[in-house]
Amino acid sequence: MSSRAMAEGPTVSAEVAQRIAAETLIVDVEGFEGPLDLLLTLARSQKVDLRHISILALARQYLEFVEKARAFRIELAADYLVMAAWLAYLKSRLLLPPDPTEDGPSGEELAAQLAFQLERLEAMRDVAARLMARDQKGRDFFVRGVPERLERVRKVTYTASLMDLMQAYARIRTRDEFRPFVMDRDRVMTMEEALERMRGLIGFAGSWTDLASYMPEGWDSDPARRRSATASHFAASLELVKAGKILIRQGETFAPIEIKRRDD
Amino acid sequence: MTDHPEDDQNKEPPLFDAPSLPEQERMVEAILFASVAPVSVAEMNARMPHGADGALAVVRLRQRYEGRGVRVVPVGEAWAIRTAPDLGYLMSRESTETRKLSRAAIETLAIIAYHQPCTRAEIEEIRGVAVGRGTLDQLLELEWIRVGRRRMTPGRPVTFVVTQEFLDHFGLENARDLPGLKELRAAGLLQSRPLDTSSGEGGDKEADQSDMFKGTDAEEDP
Amino acid sequence: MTDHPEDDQNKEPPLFDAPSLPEQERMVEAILFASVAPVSVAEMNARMPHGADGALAVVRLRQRYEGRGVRVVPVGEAWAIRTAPDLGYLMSRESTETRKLSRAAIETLAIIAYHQPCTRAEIEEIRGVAVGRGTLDQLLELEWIRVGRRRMTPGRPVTFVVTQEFLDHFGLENARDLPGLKELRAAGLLQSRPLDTSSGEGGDKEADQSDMFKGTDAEEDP
Repeated sequence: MSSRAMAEGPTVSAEVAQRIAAETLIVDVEGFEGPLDLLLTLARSQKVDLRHISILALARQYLEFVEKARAFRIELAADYLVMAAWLAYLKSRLLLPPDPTEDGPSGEELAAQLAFQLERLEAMRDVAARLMARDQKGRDFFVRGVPERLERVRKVTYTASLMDLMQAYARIRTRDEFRPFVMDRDRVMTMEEALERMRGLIGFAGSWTDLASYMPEGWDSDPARRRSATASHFAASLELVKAGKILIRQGETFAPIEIKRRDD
Repeated sequence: MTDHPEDDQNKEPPLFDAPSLPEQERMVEAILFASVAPVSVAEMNARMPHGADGALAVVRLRQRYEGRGVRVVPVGEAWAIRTAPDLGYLMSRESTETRKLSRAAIETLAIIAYHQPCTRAEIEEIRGVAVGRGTLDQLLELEWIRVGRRRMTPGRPVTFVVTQEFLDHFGLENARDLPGLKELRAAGLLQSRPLDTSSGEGGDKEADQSDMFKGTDAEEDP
Repeated sequence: MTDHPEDDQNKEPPLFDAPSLPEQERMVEAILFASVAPVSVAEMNARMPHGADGALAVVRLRQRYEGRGVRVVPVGEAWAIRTAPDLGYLMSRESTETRKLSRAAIETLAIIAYHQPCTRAEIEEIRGVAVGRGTLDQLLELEWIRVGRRRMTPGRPVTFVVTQEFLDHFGLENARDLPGLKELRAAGLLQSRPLDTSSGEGGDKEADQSDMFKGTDAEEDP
């Protein structure tokens, strides 16, 4: 209610002061941080406590400012124009008798909210200045010039659970069961071994003899051992043929393979 | 006050006994002198022998340094040694050239400090203008603000809060010591709406005021 | 000059008068604290107000710090504040980190637990790879294994057995409580069986395992 009463009469001198202020403001419109900042500056020109400010007068000041800016062909950012439109609306709400059919906040409530925003902005500016005026680190007070390095000594302890232990054991034993890639030495006779044996025996083979008779003792009962020994002895025979030491023959498919010393 | 605080029968404490209090004071003194950053009581205790009480020792140490050229100051939950501000003029060669903060940055910092936790939208509402990304970046880079929890409102916006570095830089014991905070709160200026003077609910106002923006963010409270 | 350094009225000495000696001490204290390098008396005097005597002030300051957590020490021609030597240990912080035992170590430990007493060669035979000295050292250090009796075989190799500490850690009453392969398989720890046609031998293998190596080491049995 006070805002409407105050809206009626700024004194002439105050009005002149406002105009002068507004004109100087126009010059550095760039310096304003948005419409609220501009409004706060205009409000200060009313030279009253922000709590008692005339929002109606402030709206008028702002709209005049925008008009002048236009007259001076100063480009105003969109939010300044939005604020102008809103203030024009607020002005009408404040001047016209309230419309009982209309919902929402009254003109007075809107004005109070705007006054609050201005007051809050000013309060923030004020405390920001007080904050920056405090003693500051590196300017008024100082930290230790030669701090000592804090050494981090890391101690490591190890842990494992029973599950880890059992899983590890299971892993090792499982690996054992996967034997196919491991050569089982006692079931394998290499070609070198067979060759070594045959070199010693070949001197006695003056006539054709079944290769099978050259199998070492004990290697014919176990099928796996027999297969390995047969293969290695056959390969060794081929080596000896290649070296010109023996002759080799097979009567027909699956017939016994026979070897004989080569006498030159 | 003796100059030889450790000269007493407690100099050789039994095994696993906490060191004597004067000895603990010496330890805290050494720890704080050695560090640029404030040291928390928990950190002191972790570094001192078992059974030492950093919280008590540091308070005693603070008293010892009252009126001296350096001071023991609380910074949030931690403690630091800083030179007495009245001697700042002696330290001209130590002073670091601080970048001049823009008006926008200073205001944004103040708004975050007084309204924290505070979203970008709230900063913009108070200043009536968009907050440039660079402004927040600058404050984040100075480590004066950091990102706090997200607000539980649509869009889950991040909030900003001030840091220990902020408190340290401005010589504040904690965020409640901000200049004029009480007055602003009493005047209802930390709320998002003006005080409803017609409702006569004066008693509730104080409670409401401390909760600016919090109404939408109940889970922020511990 | 006054004996009460903390008296406020003395902090503002009359123009051109030298500050009081306690005040000079404060100044030197702040300068030494904040300086990144030792400060010479000449430099102190250059930085302090006219008429101050850094040489005297620093000696007084040094006395004040005697027996404290930090000391004022001469460094060549200059002065500095340093941590008291007996408190150097506060400048390091121990942190313990718990790590999982390496695969090699846990496998070695498992073999010893299941086959103890067990020589290094036997561990290597079971694991199929060489056992690093470090792995055994680590287990010895953890006190989970210890050296048992020497095996009565050529070379008299040492054996390893698990300790009470091991049993405590793994919550076992004795090593024989460890589940056998059958149980491990039942528990799904041995899922991936090879497509072995000779699975009939599986039963025998397990029986063998519990007695593995025992034959050569009868004297270990009670």
